[in-house]
Amino acid sequence: MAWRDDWRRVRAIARKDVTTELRAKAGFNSVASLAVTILILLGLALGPDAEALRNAAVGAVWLATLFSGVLAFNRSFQVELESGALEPLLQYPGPRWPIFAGKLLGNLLFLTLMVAIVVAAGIVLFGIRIPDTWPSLLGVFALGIVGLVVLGTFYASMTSRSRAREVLLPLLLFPMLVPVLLAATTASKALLGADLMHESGAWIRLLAAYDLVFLVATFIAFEHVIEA
Amino acid sequence: MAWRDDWRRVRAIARKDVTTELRAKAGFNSVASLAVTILILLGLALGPDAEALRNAAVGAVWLATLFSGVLAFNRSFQVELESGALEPLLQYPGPRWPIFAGKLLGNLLFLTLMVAIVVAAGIVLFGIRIPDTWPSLLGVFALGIVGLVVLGTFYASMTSRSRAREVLLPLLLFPMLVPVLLAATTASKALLGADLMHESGAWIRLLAAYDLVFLVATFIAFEHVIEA
Amino acid sequence: MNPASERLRETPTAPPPRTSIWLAVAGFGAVIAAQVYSILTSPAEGDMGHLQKIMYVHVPAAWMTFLSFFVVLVFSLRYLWKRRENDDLIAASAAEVGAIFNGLTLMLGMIWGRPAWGVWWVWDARLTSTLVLFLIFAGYLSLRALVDDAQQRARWCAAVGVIGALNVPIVYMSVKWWRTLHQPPSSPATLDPAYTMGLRLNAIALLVLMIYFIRKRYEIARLEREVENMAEAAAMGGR
Amino acid sequence: MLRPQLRPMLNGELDKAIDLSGLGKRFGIRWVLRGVSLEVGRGEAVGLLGPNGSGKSTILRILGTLLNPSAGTGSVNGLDIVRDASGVREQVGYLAHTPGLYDDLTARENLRFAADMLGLPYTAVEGSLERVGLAHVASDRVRGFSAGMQRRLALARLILRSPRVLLLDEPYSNLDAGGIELMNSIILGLVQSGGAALVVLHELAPAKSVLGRTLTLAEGRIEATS
Amino acid sequence: MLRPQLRPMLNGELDKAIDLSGLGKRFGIRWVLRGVSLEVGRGEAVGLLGPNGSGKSTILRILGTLLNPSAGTGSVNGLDIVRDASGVREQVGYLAHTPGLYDDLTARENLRFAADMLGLPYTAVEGSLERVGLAHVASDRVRGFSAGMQRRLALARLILRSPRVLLLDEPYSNLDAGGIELMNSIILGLVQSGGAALVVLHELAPAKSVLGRTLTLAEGRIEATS
Ligand code: HEM
Ligand SMILES: Nc1ncnc2c1ncn2[C@@H]1O[C@H](COP(=O)(O)OP(=O)(O)OP(=O)(O)O)[C@@H](O)[C@H]1O
Ligand SMILES: Nc1ncnc2c1ncn2[C@@H]1O[C@H](COP(=O)(O)OP(=O)(O)OP(=O)(O)O)[C@@H](O)[C@H]1O
Ligand SMILES: [Mg+2]
Ligand SMILES: [Mg+2]
Repeated sequence: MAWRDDWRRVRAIARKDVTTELRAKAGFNSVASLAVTILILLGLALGPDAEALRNAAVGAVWLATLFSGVLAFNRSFQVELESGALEPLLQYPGPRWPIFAGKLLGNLLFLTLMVAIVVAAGIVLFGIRIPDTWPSLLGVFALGIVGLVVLGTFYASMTSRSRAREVLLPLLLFPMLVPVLLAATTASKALLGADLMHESGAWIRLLAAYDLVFLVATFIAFEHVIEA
Repeated sequence: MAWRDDWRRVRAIARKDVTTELRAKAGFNSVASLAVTILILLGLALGPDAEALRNAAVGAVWLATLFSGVLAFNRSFQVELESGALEPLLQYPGPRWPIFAGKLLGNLLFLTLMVAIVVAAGIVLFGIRIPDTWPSLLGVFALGIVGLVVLGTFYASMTSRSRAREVLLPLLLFPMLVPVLLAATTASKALLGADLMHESGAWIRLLAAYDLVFLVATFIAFEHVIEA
Repeated sequence: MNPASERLRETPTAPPPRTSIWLAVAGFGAVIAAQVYSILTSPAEGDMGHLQKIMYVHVPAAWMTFLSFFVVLVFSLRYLWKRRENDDLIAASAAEVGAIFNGLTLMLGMIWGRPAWGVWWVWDARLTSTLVLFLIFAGYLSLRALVDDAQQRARWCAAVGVIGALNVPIVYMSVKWWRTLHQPPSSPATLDPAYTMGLRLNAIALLVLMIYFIRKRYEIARLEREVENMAEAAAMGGR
Repeated sequence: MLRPQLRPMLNGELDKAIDLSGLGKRFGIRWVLRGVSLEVGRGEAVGLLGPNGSGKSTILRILGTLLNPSAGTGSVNGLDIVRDASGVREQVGYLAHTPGLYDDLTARENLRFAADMLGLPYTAVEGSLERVGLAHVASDRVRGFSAGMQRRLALARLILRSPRVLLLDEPYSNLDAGGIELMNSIILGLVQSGGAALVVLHELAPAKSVLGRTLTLAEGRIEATS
Repeated sequence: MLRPQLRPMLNGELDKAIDLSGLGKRFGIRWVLRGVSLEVGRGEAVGLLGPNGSGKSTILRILGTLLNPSAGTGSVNGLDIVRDASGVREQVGYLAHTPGLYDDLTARENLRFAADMLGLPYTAVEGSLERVGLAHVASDRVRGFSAGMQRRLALARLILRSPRVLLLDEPYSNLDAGGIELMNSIILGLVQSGGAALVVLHELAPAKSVLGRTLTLAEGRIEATS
């Protein structure tokens, strides 16, 4: 019963966030095309010769995801703050974790779509060719996204309340995501190089552990963080 | 006389922006350290082998500047919009160009400092060694910064008033800055390679032209853009 | 401050243009005809075989892209000068159409590139600058989508349109140098005279089509405004 | 931190809707509230006046569990505002200076969201939209709403679930005559059903008919009482 | 879309401080103002009432050159609000719902910035800080100010340079008794010196002493006049 109420809250928040993202026209489309733009900038900055680019490709894809993902996270809480809607949100009785869960869900949807687009663009622009090991590649991306979203949403819940959110969030988040970035890029490279499974296997296990740890940690920590 | 008034306005706005940046806890320090963080992320994502890194170094420096610069531009107008301070600003009698000039000046100071830090970090992290041609290298950076700030400030004056500024600004700005990025990176590379002057000379001329064109264009356009 | 502000609130009194169906017929007809002609006449090209026939859309599409963005520039300037809403609407229509041709160029180019070069994409000057151009006007369009107030949207987009257009040649030059400073660009082979005639015909056909698209889009925009003007009549009438 | 004389007396508290004793609040080193003690009984609506910056909003925010007191204690219907914060939240409805709505959602969607969070049926939504007279713009985005319309919508959200204790911060501002009447009827309805209200305001006129007594805050303490 | 009868008559207009004729404003396709015509003479303070969402603020924002009218014309001291926008800006002082201050600057810095923008000496700043009774917090950041303190500071900025025409949007909200007196004295002072004021408000009581007449807005037109 109580569980059903909480689940309803989770859905309500996720739905609200998605709705506003779609309404505010600069929602998904813009963030996605920004991601692609960043990808291209990386391509331009890393010089024209194809060899260097192919090596940089995976890193570029992840960086583009990271940089534009940050915006998405901030937006998801900005909605609350724009007209002081966070205070009423905190005024609702009942536990606070559904708020976090709802935001998490919304961002997860958002980012998964975005990554799909970025990867497609990366394949075309950097001439990546898809290896036979693509299923485990999918796994890597899934794990990477989860790690990204969990920490991103959590930190956004704090930073978005400070004025300089767009600066503060990446500042806190990026260092925390170093493991994700390293694991994701290295594993992806290994898989793209059609490498031996066990090579990327270690990285994948690392990613999984990372996700698990921080999923639990953030859910616990959120109750304290969100308090006024 | 009138000129002195306008110049006073310009100074007032620049001073206000700098003051608030220094007061706001996540002001300059954060943006600067974010720039460094991004530089490090680029280093990590572009793989461990030193050779690739040294080639990517210059590009990384400029990308870091670009990505964190965007935040600075938005902030400079965000200040106006928090608590609707833009309307009173537009209510003041007299021409509007001092507003733009003031913002420009403030951002110029801000970014110059930041680039200095980023470059220092880049030298350390990527083991760039300073060539004898460093004076013209300085020139390249100066021109690059101007181009960046002029367009950044101009677009921010619009985007910051729309919803989703943090997405819209880079979306509009980055494609426009492609020439700056290419010219700055390639020229810097050329100079670092202790290349023949005339090689980077063409790029420097391009940058200068770019800056001039858009400085004039934005000053003219601003009057139209800022109107309510 | 703003020139001719008095007209600033003026909404067009002339009835919106009726784009005749014949223009559409002419456009599509011409395209089909030109295609048929050029496909029949052009010899199978050496290393690319009949694949090369993509060119008959790809290249004219590219040209139309440039043309329509030139239209955006002209009418944006004119809006800033005269502040007539029509100019803004035309610029917007041209931008949309241009973006579509731009996308078409990219698509066809990539489809062509795969077999021709073995890759979807090379960072060649022409390709890259086309892509950047696309991004610039994608930005222009998303700005349009984002601003609610009609006059603000018009002014902002006019400014962005002009400044964006100013940038196009600079972008092209910079990307060109960027390439040539390293290795000779793997840009598409310049034309064998055998193809020029077909190319010209297709260019003309697409030109007609482009004009039709822009006019149609403009007509729709104007009709939307008409609705609002009727609402005004209703609102202000009862006095 | 608590000085002895500020400790709460926990007995015979249950007939009080709001009970603050020796409440203190500081921002930085500045003490804004210096020992505020006030009681609001069940079935009572009390006005809270005081010059600008005297700390009225701060008191409401503390009662609404949005701020923690720096000293002293308070309770709502016998629940401690610090220890049982979540319990208190069930009881109080806090109307702030700012409406706190989602601009990109319509009026209806805003209330439905509230209903979701409160576990109420959507049918309640239409009712309170009617009540505050926004039914005709129910499916317009809030972004375009005028000052008063936004206040009304915030009010509608407030009365969705019926809180036992209302904390109203200048509830009449931006409201037209009709809005004022509405507000008063809501307050009256609550007090008649044994609830309580603490109303911050500057201009007594609109609230004459509903307020039992008024307290005046000055120098961070309750000065006059009428 | 100007229809003939909506064109302004530019003769004998100079004794009018504010003159709106057939003013229309739409948001999207919704017409909020449908031909508002009103005049405020020199040395006159006029109240503007009307239900929530009737368009009062919109009128003030158009007069303050923050919005462009969709139809009709208006002038302030004979200057067209569209053609001579910058001239109008010299004349009017607009006090909005929101104070529009820089939170990270102190009260004094906020006013000094205004002085810079207006080309006034800093000495004027201290004077108006005194006047609105914020001298004692002059060097505190605005962020911590209470609702009423912020309104007072906005007021101080408004009277820095003495505008000939005041556009006040619910100027009394958040103000305590002292603040209301202050506001009234400012309006009176202006009116007596031949200036003019258009005051949007819901509750007439505080403004009784200063308003000559009041207009009532409804369905986007001026309905009653008293
Ligand atoms: C995404 C990939 C491509 C893009 C964005 C692209 C873009 C363009 C553009 C903008 C033009 C017009 C240039 C001008 O007339 O100044 C052009 C012309 C042309 N393109 Fe492409 N192109 C692409 C791929 C290709 C490929 C793969 C081929 C064939 C191998 C090709 C063959 C040509 C030819 C033959 C011309 C006419 C050249 C001339 O007029 O001198 N393009 N392309
Ligand atoms: N930016 C906007 N976009 C869309 N609609 C708007 C906008 N601003 C105002 N409106 C609409 O115009 C109408 C009048 O708004 P306005 O703020 O002038 O009302 P008001 O008379 O000031 O009401 P209140 O007394 O509540 O302040 C409202 O119905 C509002 O929905
Ligand atoms: N977040 C804060 N940081 C610092 N000081 C604050 C903060 N919030 C309030 N204050 C200070 O506390 C005092 C009381 O503020 P409060 O908003 O409670 O006053 P108020 O009685 O509501 O005044 P008003 O009638 O103008 O709303 C003010 O002097 C204000 O400067
Ligand atoms: Mg208050
Ligand atoms: Mg209003």
